[in-house]
Amino acid sequence: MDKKGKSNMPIFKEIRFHGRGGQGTVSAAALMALAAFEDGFESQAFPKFGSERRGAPVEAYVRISSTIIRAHNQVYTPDAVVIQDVGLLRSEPLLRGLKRGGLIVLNSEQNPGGEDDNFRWICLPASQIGEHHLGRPLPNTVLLGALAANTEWVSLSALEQAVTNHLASKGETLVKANIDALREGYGFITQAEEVMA
Amino acid sequence: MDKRDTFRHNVLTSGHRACSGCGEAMAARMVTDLIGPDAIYINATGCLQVFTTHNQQSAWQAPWIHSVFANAAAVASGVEAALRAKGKDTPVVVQAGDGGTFDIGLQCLSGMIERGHDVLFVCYDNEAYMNTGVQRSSSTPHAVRTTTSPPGRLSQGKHHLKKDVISIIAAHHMPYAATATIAYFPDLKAKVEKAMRIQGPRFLQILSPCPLGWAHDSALSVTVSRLAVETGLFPLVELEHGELIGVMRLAEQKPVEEYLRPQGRFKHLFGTKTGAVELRHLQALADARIRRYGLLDADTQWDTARAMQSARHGRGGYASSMPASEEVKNDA
Amino acid sequence: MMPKLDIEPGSSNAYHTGDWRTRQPVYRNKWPPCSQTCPASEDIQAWLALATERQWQAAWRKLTERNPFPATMGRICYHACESACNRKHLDSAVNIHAMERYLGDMAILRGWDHKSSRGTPQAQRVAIVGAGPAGLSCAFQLARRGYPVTIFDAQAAPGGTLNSAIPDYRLPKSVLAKEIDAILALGIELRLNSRVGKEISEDDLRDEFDAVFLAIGTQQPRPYQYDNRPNGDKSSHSVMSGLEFLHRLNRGEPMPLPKHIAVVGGGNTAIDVARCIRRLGAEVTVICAQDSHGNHHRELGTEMPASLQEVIEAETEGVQLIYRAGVRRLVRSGEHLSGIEIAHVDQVYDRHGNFNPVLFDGTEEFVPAGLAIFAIGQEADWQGLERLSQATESDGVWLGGDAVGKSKLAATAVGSGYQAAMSIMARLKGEPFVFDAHKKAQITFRQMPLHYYPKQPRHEGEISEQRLDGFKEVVKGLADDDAAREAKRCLSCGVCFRCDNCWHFCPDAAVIKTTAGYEIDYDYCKGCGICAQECPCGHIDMDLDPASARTYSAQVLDP
Amino acid sequence: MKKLLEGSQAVAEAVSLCRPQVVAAYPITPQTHIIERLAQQVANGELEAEFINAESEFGAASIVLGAVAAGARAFTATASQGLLLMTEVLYNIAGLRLPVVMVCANRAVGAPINIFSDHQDSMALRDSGWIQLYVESNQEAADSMIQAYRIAEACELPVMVCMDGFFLTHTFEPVDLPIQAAVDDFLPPFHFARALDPSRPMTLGGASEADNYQEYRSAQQAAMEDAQPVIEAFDAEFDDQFGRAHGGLLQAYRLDEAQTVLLGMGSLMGAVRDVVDKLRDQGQAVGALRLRCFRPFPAQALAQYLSGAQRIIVLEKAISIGAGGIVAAELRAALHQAGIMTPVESVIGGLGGRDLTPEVIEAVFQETTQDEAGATFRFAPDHVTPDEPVREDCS
Repeated sequence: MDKKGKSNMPIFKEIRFHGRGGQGTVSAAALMALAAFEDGFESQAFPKFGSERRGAPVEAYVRISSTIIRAHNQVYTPDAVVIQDVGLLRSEPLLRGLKRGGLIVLNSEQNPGGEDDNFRWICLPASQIGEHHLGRPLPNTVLLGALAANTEWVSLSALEQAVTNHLASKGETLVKANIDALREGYGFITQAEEVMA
Repeated sequence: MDKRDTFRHNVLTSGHRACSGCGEAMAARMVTDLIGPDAIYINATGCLQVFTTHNQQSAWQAPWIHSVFANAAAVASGVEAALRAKGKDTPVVVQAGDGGTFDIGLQCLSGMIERGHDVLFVCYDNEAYMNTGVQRSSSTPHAVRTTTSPPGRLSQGKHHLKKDVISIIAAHHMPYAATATIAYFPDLKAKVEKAMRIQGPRFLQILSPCPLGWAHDSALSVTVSRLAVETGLFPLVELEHGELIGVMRLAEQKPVEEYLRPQGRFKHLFGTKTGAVELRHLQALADARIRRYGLLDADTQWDTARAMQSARHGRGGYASSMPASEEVKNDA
Repeated sequence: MMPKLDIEPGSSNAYHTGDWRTRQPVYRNKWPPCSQTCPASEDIQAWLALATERQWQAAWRKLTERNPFPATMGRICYHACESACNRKHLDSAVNIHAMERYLGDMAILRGWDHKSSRGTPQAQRVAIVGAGPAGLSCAFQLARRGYPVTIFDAQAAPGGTLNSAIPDYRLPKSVLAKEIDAILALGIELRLNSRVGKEISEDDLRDEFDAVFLAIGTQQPRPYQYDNRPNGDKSSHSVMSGLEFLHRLNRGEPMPLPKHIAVVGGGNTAIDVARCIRRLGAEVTVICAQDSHGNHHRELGTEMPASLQEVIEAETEGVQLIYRAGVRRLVRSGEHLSGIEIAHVDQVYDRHGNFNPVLFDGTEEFVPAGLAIFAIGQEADWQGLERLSQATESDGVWLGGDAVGKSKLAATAVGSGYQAAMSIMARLKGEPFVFDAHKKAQITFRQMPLHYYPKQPRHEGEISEQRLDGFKEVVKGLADDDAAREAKRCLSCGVCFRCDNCWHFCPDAAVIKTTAGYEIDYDYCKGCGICAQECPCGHIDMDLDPASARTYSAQVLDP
Repeated sequence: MKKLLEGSQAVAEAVSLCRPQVVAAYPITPQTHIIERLAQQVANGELEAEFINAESEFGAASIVLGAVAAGARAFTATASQGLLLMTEVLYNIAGLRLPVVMVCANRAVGAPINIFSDHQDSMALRDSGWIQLYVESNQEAADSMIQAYRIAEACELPVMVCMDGFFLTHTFEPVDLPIQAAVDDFLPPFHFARALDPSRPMTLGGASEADNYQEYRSAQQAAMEDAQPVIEAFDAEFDDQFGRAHGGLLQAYRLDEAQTVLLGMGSLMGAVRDVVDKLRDQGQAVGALRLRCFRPFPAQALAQYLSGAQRIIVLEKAISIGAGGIVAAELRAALHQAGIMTPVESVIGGLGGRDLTPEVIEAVFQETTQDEAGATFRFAPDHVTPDEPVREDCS
């Protein structure tokens, strides 16, 4: 994808990631922002501020924009929500503020009753896929792939580059495994008729 | 009464936000339940304080106060003085992490002990600053990876040794100082109960594994703390007025590797030459502690095997309720 | 609104940390390895638990739910349960067979009976052919549930092989008789000296009874060959089968024996025969095609089938054993046997797993013997039952015991009788029958942190000093106090014994102790897994939390 | 080259480029990622420095005091409770005129304990004799580290770079880090004339009495005054060399013809700029003025910028309890002194991490009701968080 062509398109997107402490939620947000940056966009990623407790619900946010991002506020009305653990649905209002037509990328084999026509649901068994590639049921890169495939906000090659750079210090094996996971996630494209601009 | 509180008070109750498998939450629950709700608890800043008092909700069912990081022992001194002035004998208990004991809190602690305040100071030792995301403290053992003692080209983790705080405390010639860990509940119970019978300043250092900072499976908190003792790296000792009066003998000395392997904080030591040197160093440290406290040949019945053994309250094998017994149905 | 400066005690209870959970602990009883391996599917753990509290009669009742022969089996069973016992990974297995015998002996001594467990009388009649352990076990289960039962046996006394082929030093006849009497006292009709096809016809059986259980046992020695001469050579005094030897001995027939005797075979019968011979004062050599006991041989599948304990006893009593040896020929001088020529066995079993030893030429050795006893197995004798034996359960005919199936253990026969009884009952009631005792969740020592248990020596019954002096019982029963202590050695694998570990160790106070046991408070349980990890008996499982898609790993510090 | 970096990492990399010889710190949220990164650099051999894990913030501040007194370039960072525990030492560093540079990762002060961002901590140290620079972005945070050493060493005054905890420290955003050679060019090696040295044995920190103590303080005040043009000059020089300026003392945004000026410090000014753009699009004459340098307080420069304003709104994330807005109070004094009588509206918000969103800032602007009589400030309204999914369509 042509970087310049991409960056000339005026866009502003906000994404919210939900997960648990220890699931790589903040890393997922960082990778998304890194990829957008690779693609020539301005981007920003940050966690929900506070101390992270292992197993406790965690949130992280991403902004992608064709113009400079100056505000440092939290994200309140996201264009997409990525849910790394379907168990969170029982307690957290995960869809709060999500825009009409917004995308929900959910780590689950089945759609847990999201018949709401206001949103687009992408459900995929990301933990299983993650475990297959990484040996641990880490869903984050898989979900990123699915998010990318269903939005075209970032390119797959940029995500791969982001993974390569971000995880370089962890060794080539881990980079490769994550890229494989990412690619498999990228294969999950929505049944819906069109992708969001 | 809530059925949750039938067999114990639950001074530290549910709904707190400790990480899954938190050794400190477990230790604090054990200690505070042994002491009970008729006491005043002073908490230093740290995980325990943060996860038990989240946003207008408290997990404590006893009077409890937190001030700042460094001053818990001094606040306790004041509480104790006030109670004395008012003619009350309510026990006063400080709870602090290793940061609030070994490092930033040491000065106030030393003052409290020297002045002879009738306070039990409990240190939940998880060997680093976990609340802020795993930075090394002076309690962090040699060669451990933390975010401020990272392994790298020039480093194999923490360069310095774990501070021998029990000796420092005992050197105050105070009535009672002891080490314990969550793995040996009968031992912990005996030490808390003994401490509560003694007047004057008392000190308990309780090894409390942190699944996040030690990077072990959350289910292994008890197992890992048991191995810390069985390898000799964390001797369980009791000192009265500066004199060693008891140790938990090791029924069997385990190699330190058994303790180190399940913990990610030692992972960098395996598979490299420089790491191997540190592994030998850690083994030598364990051996030296065993020799120093006579952990293998102490003349005591109390050893790591006896202290493990579960009480057998009821009979086991109520398998007669198992579906295998078709007779139950057919005979009726 | 002004937030509070003082916060209510315990107000954190409003926050349900159970929502953090991806795995959940579940208290779940497991089926311990002793019961898993017990051919009679005894609930060993349950009756041992009752024994720890000296509830001896309750323990005996629990035991006899599955096996009405505790005094007998406690003596002669080769106790696979003990080989499987998880406790052997701590110190040594629980002495289950001694406990079983202790309860059985106590029942005989105190005259406990089974009458109290009689069920409502039923109309349908059941015939059982064979009064051995399988037949009696089946009769016992059916009679307890009110079914009229008639047992037919060709012999003059009940007990089958237990009566005819077990030497007295292992099982005194009086013990067996008492246990059989207790079973028959449930109102079972026993017709002795009644051979089907002779005293009663197959058709009569079918006509008079609603169900027939054939448990005829194996009363016929397996054919053996040597020098191209079949075993029908009964004229010879120098060769006989192990079964014949034991029958004659048990009938008290005088048998003049030579000084040296060779026993061919590696099973328990061979060892029984050898030990009897020692008691009769002769020297004996056992020629065994397989290897001695040992892990290596067990893995290779070439270990001898006899029980290790029996072999040790035999060696103690002076029995010689030669392993990996097969008979090449009998060496005679005239009609008298002077010995047998043996040779090295290379391969014991053929590629189909059948016993088919290959002997290596040039490795021959001579073993002096005036008598050769072949104890290489026995078979059922279906004569007179040709039609019934071809019938099926849908025809109202069941088969069981040693006559069918591979294992020839008495306990297997008892279990087979139990299963047949359950199957017969279900069919008579028109209900489906699934026997699933061995399909439950198992528990191995690896799931149990054994360091929570104190090491305690195993209690043994006393060994008789004059063991070779006649056929008196070698092993005595447990002393009373030892029995109670031995029961307490049971680890209660997979079944809670209220040690409080889960309650003490839960960092979230999410285990509630009640007078009945423990409950998980799922409102708060974060699913850390410590309770399961530290449960001494492996009673707690960590399941995937149903609300969570997949478990996640809390293993490694994340970047 | 531009990279997407977490604020803490950007600061750590920038500090590293300044070649500090001693780094001492004690962990406290949200400062930790800065020192963790520096620790890793030292462990990797990427930064040749002594990394000292102190036993408290008191110790950490004292270590860098000693290090600079001995002639080394030093760095520390802290926040909140840690900054207050350093207080005695920080006054001492300033009094000794030691050019220490530190980061305050701004965070609320207890009780009740709160780890989120406001300016209460560093504002409490406003009288300690430290230069205080409040940065808006991670880029500015990184650049300000390099400027801070230059300023500190030129003025012999300690510099505290204040960056909002979490809003900056934990946020990934694009940052252009200069190359080492360029930084070396801008920032010469540290030579401390008064360094403790046996070849030139001098006494530091001696006692003083009434006849000269006040002169120490007036000298510090003079140095602070003199630092203002220095800060401006180095920012300009930095702009020349690296192509980026951050306003020196003050950064104006669309102030031309502005009738209303929104004034504030730190990361919230990004959202303020967005609001200014939106209001300008709606035809409102609004501008923003960012107070980058709070100490020394640029009273004259402020008066110049604000002379034409008809409405001045100061947004600040700290409160002088018992008085009100600190920046607003000082601004009123400055304007009064300059003869400008425009009223200054003081709006306090964002305490303990409460989010001052564009919606909140716009609401503050739209509030036209008069403040209660005698009130010197008001609190900002809350951001209303939608609990239900919104029905605003995706673009």
